[in-house]
Amino acid sequence: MSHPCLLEVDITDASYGTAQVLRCVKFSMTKERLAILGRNGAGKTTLCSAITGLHRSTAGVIRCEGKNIRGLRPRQIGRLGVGYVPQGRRIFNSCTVEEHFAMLGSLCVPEWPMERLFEIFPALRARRSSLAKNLSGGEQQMLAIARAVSVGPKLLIMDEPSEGLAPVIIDNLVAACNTLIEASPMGILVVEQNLNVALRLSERVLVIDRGEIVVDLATEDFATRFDLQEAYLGVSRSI
Amino acid sequence: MQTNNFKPLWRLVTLLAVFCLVIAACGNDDDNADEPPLAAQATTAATAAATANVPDQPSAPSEPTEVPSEPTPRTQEITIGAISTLDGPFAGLGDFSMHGVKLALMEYGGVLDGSGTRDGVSGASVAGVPIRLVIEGSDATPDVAVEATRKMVEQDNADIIIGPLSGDEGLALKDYIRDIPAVTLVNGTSASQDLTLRDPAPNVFRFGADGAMWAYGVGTYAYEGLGHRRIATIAEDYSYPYDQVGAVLTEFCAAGGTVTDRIWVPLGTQDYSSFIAQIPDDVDAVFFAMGGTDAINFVKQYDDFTGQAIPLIAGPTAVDQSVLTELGDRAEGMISSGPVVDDSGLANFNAFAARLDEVFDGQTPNIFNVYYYIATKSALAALEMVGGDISDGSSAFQAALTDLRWDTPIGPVYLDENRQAVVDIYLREVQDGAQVTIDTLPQVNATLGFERDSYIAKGSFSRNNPPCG
Amino acid sequence: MARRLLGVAVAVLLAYYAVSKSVEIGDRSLLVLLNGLTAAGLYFLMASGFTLVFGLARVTNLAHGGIYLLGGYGALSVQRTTGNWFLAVMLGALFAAGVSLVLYLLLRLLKGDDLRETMLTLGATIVIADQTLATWGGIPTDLAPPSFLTGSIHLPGSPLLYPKFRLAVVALAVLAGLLLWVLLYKTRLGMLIRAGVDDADMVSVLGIRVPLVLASVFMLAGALAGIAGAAGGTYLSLAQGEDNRILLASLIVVIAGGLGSLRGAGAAAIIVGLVEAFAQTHHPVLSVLITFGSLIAILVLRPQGLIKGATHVQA
Amino acid sequence: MYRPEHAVTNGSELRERGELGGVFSAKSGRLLANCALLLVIGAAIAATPVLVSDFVLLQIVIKSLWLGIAGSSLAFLIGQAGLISLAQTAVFGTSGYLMAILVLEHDVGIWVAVAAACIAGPVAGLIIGIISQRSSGLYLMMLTLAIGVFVFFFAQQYQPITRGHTGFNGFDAPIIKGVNLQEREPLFYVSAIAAVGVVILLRLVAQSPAGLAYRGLRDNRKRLSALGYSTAATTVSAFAVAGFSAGIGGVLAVWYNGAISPGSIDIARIIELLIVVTIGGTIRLEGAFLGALVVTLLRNYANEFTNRTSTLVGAVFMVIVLISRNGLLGIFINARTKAHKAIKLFGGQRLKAKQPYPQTNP
Repeated sequence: MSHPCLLEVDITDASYGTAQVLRCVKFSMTKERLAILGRNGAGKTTLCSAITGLHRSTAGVIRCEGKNIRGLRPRQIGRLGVGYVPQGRRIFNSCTVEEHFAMLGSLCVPEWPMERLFEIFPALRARRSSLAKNLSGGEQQMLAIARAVSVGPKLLIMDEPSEGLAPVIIDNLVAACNTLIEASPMGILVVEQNLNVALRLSERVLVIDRGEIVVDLATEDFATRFDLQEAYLGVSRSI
Repeated sequence: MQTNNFKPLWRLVTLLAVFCLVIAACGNDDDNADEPPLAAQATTAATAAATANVPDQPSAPSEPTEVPSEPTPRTQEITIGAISTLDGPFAGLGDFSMHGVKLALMEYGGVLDGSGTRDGVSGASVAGVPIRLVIEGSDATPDVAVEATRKMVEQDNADIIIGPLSGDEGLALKDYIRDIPAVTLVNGTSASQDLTLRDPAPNVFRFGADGAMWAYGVGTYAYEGLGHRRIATIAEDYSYPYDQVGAVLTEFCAAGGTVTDRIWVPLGTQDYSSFIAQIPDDVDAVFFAMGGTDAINFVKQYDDFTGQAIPLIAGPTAVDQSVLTELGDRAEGMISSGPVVDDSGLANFNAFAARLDEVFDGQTPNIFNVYYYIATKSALAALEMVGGDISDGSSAFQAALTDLRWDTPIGPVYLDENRQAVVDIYLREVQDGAQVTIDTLPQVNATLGFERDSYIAKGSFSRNNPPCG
Repeated sequence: MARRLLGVAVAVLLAYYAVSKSVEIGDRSLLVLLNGLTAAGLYFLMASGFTLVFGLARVTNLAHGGIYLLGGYGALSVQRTTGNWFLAVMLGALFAAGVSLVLYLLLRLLKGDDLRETMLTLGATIVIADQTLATWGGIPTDLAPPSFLTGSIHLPGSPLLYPKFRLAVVALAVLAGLLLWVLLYKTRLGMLIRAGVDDADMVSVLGIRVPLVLASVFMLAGALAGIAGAAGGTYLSLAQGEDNRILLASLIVVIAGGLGSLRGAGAAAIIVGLVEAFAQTHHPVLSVLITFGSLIAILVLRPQGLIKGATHVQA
Repeated sequence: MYRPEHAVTNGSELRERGELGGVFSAKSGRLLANCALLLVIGAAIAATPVLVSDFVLLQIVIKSLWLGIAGSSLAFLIGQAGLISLAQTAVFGTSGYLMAILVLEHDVGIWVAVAAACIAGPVAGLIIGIISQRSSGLYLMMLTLAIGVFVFFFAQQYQPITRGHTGFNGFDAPIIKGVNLQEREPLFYVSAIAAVGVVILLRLVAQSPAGLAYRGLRDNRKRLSALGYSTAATTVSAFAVAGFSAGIGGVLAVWYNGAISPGSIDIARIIELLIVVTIGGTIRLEGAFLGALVVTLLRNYANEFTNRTSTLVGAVFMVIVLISRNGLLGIFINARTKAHKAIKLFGGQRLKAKQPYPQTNP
């Protein structure tokens, strides 16, 4: 039933006005855990927006389970099973935690009821009737992930989940994500600047630089390729 | 397609201009010759195709419209331009006024072109000269009124302008029309005193009353007939209500009454409640003057807030027949003075009412249709007197207008030295939704019976003028 | 700190001024208060819809005044045929909602270009105003209130009268406010609306049909404006030019309250209504200047309005 | 925030390219082209009174010119600085009123009054800018609307200065050395020269470093302040510059109308100015003149086809907004770009000849 290839991307161009951000981004993934690394401005967020349909002037092919989704509306892509945890969380500030799930109505899948998500992210349960804008950064990130998972995606795209979080919180978050992934068979696409987080969440690593994919390696191989890390991410090995 | 053409066109024009420059530079002897002829020469010299681009062949469409003082082609047709407020807050009144214009023309053989307000009348003629009607609308602002009139005068060659509707439009048109002596303005319902009272223009005629004249008699009646001693006034804050309040207070105070408060409501107010709250309890009556259309708001709210515990005396247009139906019972018993009553019994009035009802499907007489009718009819009658000949720059026609006396549907009328009508004004009361005569005040003039010089010397009515009590 | 002190000082002075002026006119100050609240009620009906549409769709709907007029005139036509005020208001609101929906469908063609959307609503205002003139004529007219709201009651402890219908307008506004609160905070649609105001893109990524939410908000705003039109057409009147007046008034309220904020709209409606009534009573000739002047003052001091909207309105 | 599409279509990019290249010949070519263009405009101006009837000259051409001048101030604010201001009629009215008051109430010499009015424009712009420096986008639009309406009500209510609803009538345009500006041709020449002057001036400003800051304001406020510019000061100065042309428009309007009243600056005029600019397109200043011409033509001639002029105007306006991002000018430029592409497809040769775009780039 399900297509062997969860996501195939072959983007030849994505631009804002006259500024071309993505040039040649080609990769595919199955139900695996893939991380995409890149510097600031490398085109990571644009790539996420292009896949989820939020960025509309994109040329090329994007397939989800063999079906071309380029040009579809974000809503249609969402319903085809692409979940999105955006950069900066973008939770609904004026809604409570519970309302984030209640508003989805029948879109919530039975295997991910709110209570089950609360088991994975217990911090949210304690704050279930707080307004989202009053949550801490880590809690907000959890909420963003839980929100995306609650509609039962086949592919979960996470854009910089660790951004702006303290290391302890990041550890918690990574642990929770791993629990989540073990509990459910879905593909994960993590887009990160933080090498450490990417390595801990992924099986395979791509590096994007100036709008092009420049590295495609298994995570354990990439973890030891300090030259590549230095060249494309500018990270010192002390991390 | 057009863009393909455009580029070369621009280029050609540029080329031409450069060419002109070169020629001008070469042949620069002594006189700096005008550029257009040179351009034209260059055009013919340079290329045949270029002529298409610079259409300045001197003969082509450059015939400027004549300033209508030229006596040449006017005998064939006389054009009447009617202007009223067809847009904006007074748009409904504009419809009424056009009814009046068209009725008058129909008496001279005209036939309606259609039922719309802007549909004209064709086939009318005076002394064998066909009359053409053009209609323009304004939105009650002077700027637009002048533009609309200018279009009728210059583009449509209008000889006679009927209108406008509101006071400040009238003042602006007076300034405009004064410079074109061959064109005659016969005022519609513009009620500003200074259209004729101060600095009159020789080609502006008013066969109706001004705002102060409309309110004549009511001040005296309030003091003597009704026994009021103290009144308050509430009115909209611009010149037309100033005139009405001024006229009423001039009489009322002369008779010995006092005014406690003069409440001026900014134009554009719809909720009068806070203004009504300022009316003191201890006055005998309240005089209210609303320019055109806000009477309904005021009367209804006054009714709601006070149950009309203190009686209202109305300004002329506030309880005009045009809004009387909408006012309904609330206007019952209200005293006012004004130009139009429904029971005057004048044969002309009844005939006018009957025709209005027949032609415009149930319409009844009101200030606007009556006044525009009178203005148009006056113009046509004067035209008839000069045999439809205005080829002398309208001077005979304007003389005939000045001397015109006739029995209008609302009584006899003639003009004073400023070409302002002396008219009958009615003291009236609303009964069963109609204006019923209490008294007829004959021959009211522009100075309300006062001596002219001293009346003018008192200055225009304003928020505080006349002083009183 | 100094600024706050200054603010307090100004507020105290203003309050002293208002109180002393009110003492001067005695029991009529209650009248002024009620007049202000009535105006506030009408403004709130207009402003709440306006602000919701702005918050969610980021459209400055300049046709809101036109829709008010259409709602009122629609109700008038219904009342003239059926004689029933309530039916008239309901159908008038429905009509206004329908027009609002059509407007939304037109706006969709522009795909979220702020300025062009605003311009389109501006064009719509012109067309609507002219069409009401063509259909209902230019002579002002009004609806008759239902019989049990006709007439006036005595204000407690004073000989002054107050029209029943005006009190009903205040009640109507309160009711509308309550219903809006229930809708926004107790229903799924309300959650979606709030979420959409926060971040419409994220709502659509979750698989929700945002256009449906938008359409319902447009219809809701249209219906509120239609009800306001019917109410205003009953205690004030329906005439050419009313659309611009009411639009300006509700714009003041919406801006002063903070675009996109329902609570702000409520608070600002009361403030604007009271300031207006007070200014009209004590400084009639300059009252409009005072109303607009205080709006400008508010915006200079707090560019985001009294209550910062739920959204990032900088854009 | 509203961002007009200044993509490849508008020539600004080409201009920048030219500047970057810094080729002397390109610059001198531009200079020549500019002179040529000015000459053409001069010729067109000289020829217009001969070509059109007196009526059209006054009521269409001159009206469009002053309306366009006033509109160009708004086009400048929107197109260059991304500031949507509805207070330009307030500036316009301030200048017009000031001139009328000085001449008719205080017997000040006409030229002193004109000078005062011309100064009043930027000053009024400055004040509006200071009031609204902290706002942007739709908020700015609302705030400036409040200011515009405030000034209208001030004119209507504050009688000691403004004579209330009636305003000032009977203003006579000045006479220079026997040339009476009340007459059409002189008034036309003055208006046309003023229009050209205003456009050149605004363009010079737009191409100066200040213009760069304005575009920064339009495109990216944050980056502008990161570059060390003050957004507030930039906003204020943009308003002041725009105030200059709005003020000139006000002066000419009073000469044209011979009068000024609250009706000249009421909400209908505020809307009309916005319509003018939107119909024309803010992508270039000249759009305002195009828009003014279209609106003036519609207002004068539409009633020959329909009883419902306003509906027609509104509908035309809506259609233009719907089909084009940049008004009529946008439609035109789009069509031209498409035509170019088509030409490119069929033969690159012809396109090459057109490369320097001298005419579109003065």
